[in-house]
Amino acid sequence: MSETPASPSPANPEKAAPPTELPVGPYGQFLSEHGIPSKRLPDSTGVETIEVEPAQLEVTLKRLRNSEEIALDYLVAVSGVDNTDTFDSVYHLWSYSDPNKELVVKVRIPKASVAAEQLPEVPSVTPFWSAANWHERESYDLVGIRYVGHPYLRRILNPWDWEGYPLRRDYKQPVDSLNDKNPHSFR
Amino acid sequence: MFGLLARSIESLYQVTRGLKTVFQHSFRQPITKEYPDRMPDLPGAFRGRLSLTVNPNTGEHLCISCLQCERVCPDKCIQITSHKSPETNKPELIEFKIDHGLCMFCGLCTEVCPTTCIINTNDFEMADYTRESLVYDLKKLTLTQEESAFYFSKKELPLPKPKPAKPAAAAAPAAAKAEKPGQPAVKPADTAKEDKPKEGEGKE
Amino acid sequence: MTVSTSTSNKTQSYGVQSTGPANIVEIFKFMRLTIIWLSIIFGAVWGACWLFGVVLPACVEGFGLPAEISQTIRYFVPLVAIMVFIPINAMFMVLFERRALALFTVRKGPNRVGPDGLLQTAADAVKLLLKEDITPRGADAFMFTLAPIIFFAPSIFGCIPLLAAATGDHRLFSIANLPTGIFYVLAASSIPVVALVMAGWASNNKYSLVGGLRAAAQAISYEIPLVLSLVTICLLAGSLDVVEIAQQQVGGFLHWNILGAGKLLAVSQASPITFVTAPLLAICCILLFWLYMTGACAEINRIPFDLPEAESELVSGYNTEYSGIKFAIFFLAEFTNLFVVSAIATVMFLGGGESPIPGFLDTGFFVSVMGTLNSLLQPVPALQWLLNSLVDPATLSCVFWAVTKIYLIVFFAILIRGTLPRFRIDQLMDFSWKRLIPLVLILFLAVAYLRELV
Amino acid sequence: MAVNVGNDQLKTDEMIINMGPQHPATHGVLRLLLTLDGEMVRNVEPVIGHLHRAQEWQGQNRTWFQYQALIDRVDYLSGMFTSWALARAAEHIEGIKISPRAEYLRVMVSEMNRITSHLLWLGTYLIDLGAMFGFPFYPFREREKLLDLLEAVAGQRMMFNYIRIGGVQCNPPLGWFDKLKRFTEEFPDRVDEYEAIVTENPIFLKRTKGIGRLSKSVAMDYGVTGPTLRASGVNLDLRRTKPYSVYDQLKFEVPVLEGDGDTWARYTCRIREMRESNKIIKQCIEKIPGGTTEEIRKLGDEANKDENLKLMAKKQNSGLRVKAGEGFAAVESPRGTLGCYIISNGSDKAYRFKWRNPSFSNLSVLPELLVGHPIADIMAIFGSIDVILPDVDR
Repeated sequence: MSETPASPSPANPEKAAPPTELPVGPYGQFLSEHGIPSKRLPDSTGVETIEVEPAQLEVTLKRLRNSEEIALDYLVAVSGVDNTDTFDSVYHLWSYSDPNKELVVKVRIPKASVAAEQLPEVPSVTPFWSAANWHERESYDLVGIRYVGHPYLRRILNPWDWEGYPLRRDYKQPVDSLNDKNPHSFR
Repeated sequence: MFGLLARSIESLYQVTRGLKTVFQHSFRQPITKEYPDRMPDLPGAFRGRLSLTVNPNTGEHLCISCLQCERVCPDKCIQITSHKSPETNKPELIEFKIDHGLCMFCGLCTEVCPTTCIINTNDFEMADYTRESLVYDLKKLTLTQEESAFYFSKKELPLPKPKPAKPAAAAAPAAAKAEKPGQPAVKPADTAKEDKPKEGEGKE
Repeated sequence: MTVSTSTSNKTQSYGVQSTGPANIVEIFKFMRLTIIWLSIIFGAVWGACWLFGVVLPACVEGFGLPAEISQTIRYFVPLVAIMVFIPINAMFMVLFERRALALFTVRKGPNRVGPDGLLQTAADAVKLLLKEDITPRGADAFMFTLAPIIFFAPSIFGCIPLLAAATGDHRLFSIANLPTGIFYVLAASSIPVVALVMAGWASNNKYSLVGGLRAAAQAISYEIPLVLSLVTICLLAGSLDVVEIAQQQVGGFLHWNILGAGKLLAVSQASPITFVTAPLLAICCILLFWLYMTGACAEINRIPFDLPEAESELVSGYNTEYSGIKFAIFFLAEFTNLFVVSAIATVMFLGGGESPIPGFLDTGFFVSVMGTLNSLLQPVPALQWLLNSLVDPATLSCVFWAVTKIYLIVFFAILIRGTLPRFRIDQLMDFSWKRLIPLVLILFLAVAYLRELV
Repeated sequence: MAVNVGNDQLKTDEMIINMGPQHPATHGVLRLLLTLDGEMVRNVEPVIGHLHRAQEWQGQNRTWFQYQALIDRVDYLSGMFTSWALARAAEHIEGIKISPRAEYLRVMVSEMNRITSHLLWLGTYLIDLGAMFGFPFYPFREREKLLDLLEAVAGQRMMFNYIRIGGVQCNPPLGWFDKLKRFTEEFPDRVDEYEAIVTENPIFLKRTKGIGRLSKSVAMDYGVTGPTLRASGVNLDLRRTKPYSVYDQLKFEVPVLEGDGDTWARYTCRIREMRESNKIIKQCIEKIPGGTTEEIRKLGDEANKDENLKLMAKKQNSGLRVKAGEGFAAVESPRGTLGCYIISNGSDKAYRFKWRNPSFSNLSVLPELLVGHPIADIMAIFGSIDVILPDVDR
C-alpha cells in the first residue's frame, strides 16, 4: 500500500493562511529598497518567507549574499516542491557570520503556465553560487524543474536514463521496481 | 643540515613512540567475542526476531486480533487472519504470519500492541535457505510459557491479567486449530486477504 | 529450522568490557605455536636433507655404484632443502604474521583450524589451490602465467648461498657456498621486479599497470641504498663470501657487524684516536643496518612501502587479477622474500648463527645436551647411532640462533606493518634519492676511512 | 600540495579510470570518473546515486510514525541525528515543547553517536592511508563499547529509532549511566593512545600536511559544513552558533582551526571534537534532571507526573499527525549541518520532505580538491571530508 502514490493531496499548506496581505518583513523591506519586488508569504515556522519572480531570482540572491548588512551567504538547500498548483523552488538562506539571520526565498511557477511535455523553468544560481550545483541537479532529477543556465544539468540520484520525475504527484512508479521475486511475499 | 638532522631524529622518535604504543597493546586482554561459542549478552531492549507471547502464568495466547500491528507495519510484513467468534462476538485469531524477509525490525508493532503480545525477542539467528521459510506462521511465532516468562521479566513488561474464563476456553481451540496447517485454516485466510486491502484503502 | 530463544542468556551485561589482567595466555599460545611450527619446519627440512644427503648416497654406495653418483646426489641437497623449506615456511610466516598482528590489535587471531589455529594457513593454502584459476579476457595469457613463476623462482635459488651461512658451513651445504655469495643473492633478488611489470602489463587492468610501473620505479630506486649498504659491510668485512662474513663475527654481539665488527673492543690507550673512531664506526654500521632494512622493506613491498599493491588506491596493484594458484605463488614468494631479506640481515649484520653472548646456549650447550641424550640412549645402540648421525650440535646451535634472529627481524617487520601508514609514490622517490642514497654514499666513505683508522 | 612532475616536453596520453563504485577505498559506492595523466589527476567527476533509496519519496508515502523508523538509514553512522532533525522539524511545526530530561537524553545519545561516527572515520581513514593492519582496530574497539551502550538503550546498534517526534522512546536500562560514566573516564586515555600512534607520525604528516587545501571562501561557496568547514577556519557549529536543545547549558569548545584547511586540520578537528563530545556526555550525566534510571525508578509514579521528567510530550501512536505548515530544522551531525525541510498538510503523511545532507554538499566540493593531486592523495582527501554514501544518495 505504500506503493500507491499518495492521493493528490488537496490541502495546500498555504491555504490555511489568512488570505489578507501580509506586512512586508525586514528582508522584503531591504529588497524593495534596492528595487527588487518581493511578496511576503506565510512564515515558515518563524522564518521570514518571501516570493520573488523568476526573473528577479539571480539579482535577489546576489544582493542578499553580497550586501554587507544582510550577508546571507550560506545557501543551505535548494528544494524543488510540486505543490498543488505551482512548482516551487525553495532557497533556504543562512548567514555564516550572524546565526540569527534566516530567510526562505521561493520561486513559484504556476502549473497552468507550464505547457504540456515541458518543464517549469527557473534560472539557475549555480554560476555564481556553487552550493546550489548538486541541489539543483537533484531538484531537476526528482521534481523536474529545469534550471536555466546550469552548467551540467543532468540526473544525479537516479540513473541517467530514468523516465519521469519521481517526486511529482502524478508520477507513476514503473511496475518493474515492485517485482518482488518471492511469490509468498505478502506484497 | 642541522635542521635536517633534528627532524630525522624527531621523526625516528615519533615512529618509535608509535611502535611502542602498538607493541604495548599485545599485553592487553583480547576483545574478541567468540560469537558462535559464546553468545552475546543482549540487552532486554534488543530488537530481534518477532514473536508472540502467551500469558506466562496461564498459557493463554495474548493476541486479541486487533490488527494494530498489521496496520502500523511500514513494510507490510504482518498478515493476520481472524474471524468473529460466533459465541462471544469478539475477533478470534486464526492465523498470524510474519515475513521476516521483509521485516526491518523497527519495533513499531511491539509499541502499538495493546496486550504486549508481539515482542522483539533476543534471537537474531534466523538465517535460512529459502525466502519462503522466513515467513513464520502462528505456530513458529508463539513462544512457550517459559520463554514468555523470560522475556516478560527481561523486558520488564507488566504481566498480563488472566482473561475471564470463557474467552480463554475459546482461544485454546483456535490455537489448536492453527497448529495443524490444514485446509480449513487456509480458506478463511484467503477470504480475509481479499477483504483486507479495502480496509487499508479506506483508512488512507 | 528450529525456533530457538536464547533463554540461556541469563546475565544482562553489555557495554564496557572489563579490562582484565595482562594478556599472558595469548602470548603464551603465540610462543607455543611458533615453537611447534618451527620444530616441524626444521625437522622436516633436516629429515629430507638427511635422507637425501646421507641415507641415499650410503645406499647408492652400498649397491656398489661409483662414488661420482653419490657425490652428484649430495650436490642436490641444498636444492632439496630449499624446496621443502619454502612452502612450509611461507605457510608458517603467514600464520605468524596474523597471530602477531592479532596480538597488537587486541584480538585472538585465527584459532579455529587445528589446535590454536595451527593449521589455519595450511587450510588457506588448500583453499587457494582449489580455487578457479582465472585469466581475464584481453590478458596476455602467456605473460600472465609466466609472471608469478619469474617472481617466485629467484626467491628459491637466491637463498641457496645463505643456507651455507645459516648452517655454519655444514658439509652437506658447503657446496652451496660461493666465494661471491652476497652478489649472487643480490643479483637474484633484483629479478622479481621484471615479473611485477609483466604481471601489471599482462593483466589488462589499469590499476595493475600502474602498480607494476610503481613496482619498477620503486625497486630501481631502493636497490641502490640496499646494495650500497651491503657493499659497505663487505668492505668492512673484506669479503664477499657470506660464510666468511658470518664466521668473522664470532664471539658475542660486540663482534657483530652492526656494532662495527669488533672494532669497539679494539680501542686501546696505544692509539687514542680509536676512542672516537670506533664508536663512530659502530654508529655508521647501525645506520647501515637501518638503511638496509628500509631498502629491503621497499624491495619486498611491505608497509610502509607497499605502493605497488596499495589496496586503498590501486585495489591490489599488480595482483588484482590473479586468483587461485597464481595468486598463491605471488603470496608465497612475497613471504619468502621477507624471510630472505631477514636472513641476509642476520648473516651480514647480526652475526649469522652466533650466540649473542659467548657461552649462552651456544655450541657447547648443545654438545652437552647431546652428551646427555647419548648417555640416556646407551641401552639402544641403534637409536644412538641415529641420533648421532642426524644431529650435529654445532649446526644445531647455528641454525637455532640464525632462525631466532631471523624471526625477530620478521616480528619487527610485522610490528612496523601494524603501525605505519603508507608513503606516497613521489615522497617515496624523494626519500630514496634525496635522503637514503646520499646518506649511504657518505657512510660508504666513512666506513672505508674509519676501518683503516681503527 | 600539487606535485610538479614534470618535463613539459614529455608528451603523455591521458588515461581514464573509473574508480568505484566497487573499490576498496570509495567508502561504499561512490564512482569517480578520473582522468589521469600518469599518476596525476587532471579531471574528476563524482557519479553518485548508486545507493538511492528514495528516502524522500518514502517519507511522503509513509505515515509520520512509520517514517521515523526508516530515517536512521539515511546516514547509518549517525542515525540519532537524522531522527533528531526530523523530530525537530516536526516539533517546530507542531509547536511541541520537549521536557528537559528528554532533551538531555537526546544530547547524550547523539554525542555518543557522534563519537562512534568519528571513531569509525578515524579507523577507516588510516586504512585509506595504508595503515591497514594495526591501528584501525583500536578506534573500533571503543566504538564497539559505545554501540553496545546505544543498543541497550535503543534496541539496535545503528538503526536506533530512539528519538521520536515529541521526545525520546524510553529511559535507559538499569546500570547504563554507570557504564557510560566509566567509558567517559577511560576514553580520553584511549584518544591519547591514538594520537601517540598517528598524530605526529612523520609519514602521516607527510601524507596529510598541506594536502587537499580547502580555502575559506571555496568552502563557504560550496556550502561545506561540519568539521571540514571548521578546519578551514569558519566557526559554524549549530550547537554553538544556533544553540538548540540544551547545548546552551553545557560547557564545551568548538574546535576551529585557523590556517590551511588541509587534511591534517580536518583530522585534528575531529580528534578534538571527540574529546569535546566526551566532555558533553560527562556533563550530561551530572546535569540530567531526574538523575540515573535507578533514581527515576525510586520516584515511581511521581516521575510520570513531573513535567520535567516526561519522556514523550504527547502520547505516540500510529495516528500521529503534524499540523499543516512548513518548517526547516537542522542539527549539527558529525558531518555537518543536517537539515530537514518538511511541508505538512495536516494529514498523517508529510506532503514533501527534503533532506539537506551534509555529505551531499561536502562531496560536491571534491573535484575542487582533487585536481592536481596524484592518485594516492585521492584517498587521503576523500577520506578526510568524511562522506557517508547513503547520506549522499539517500
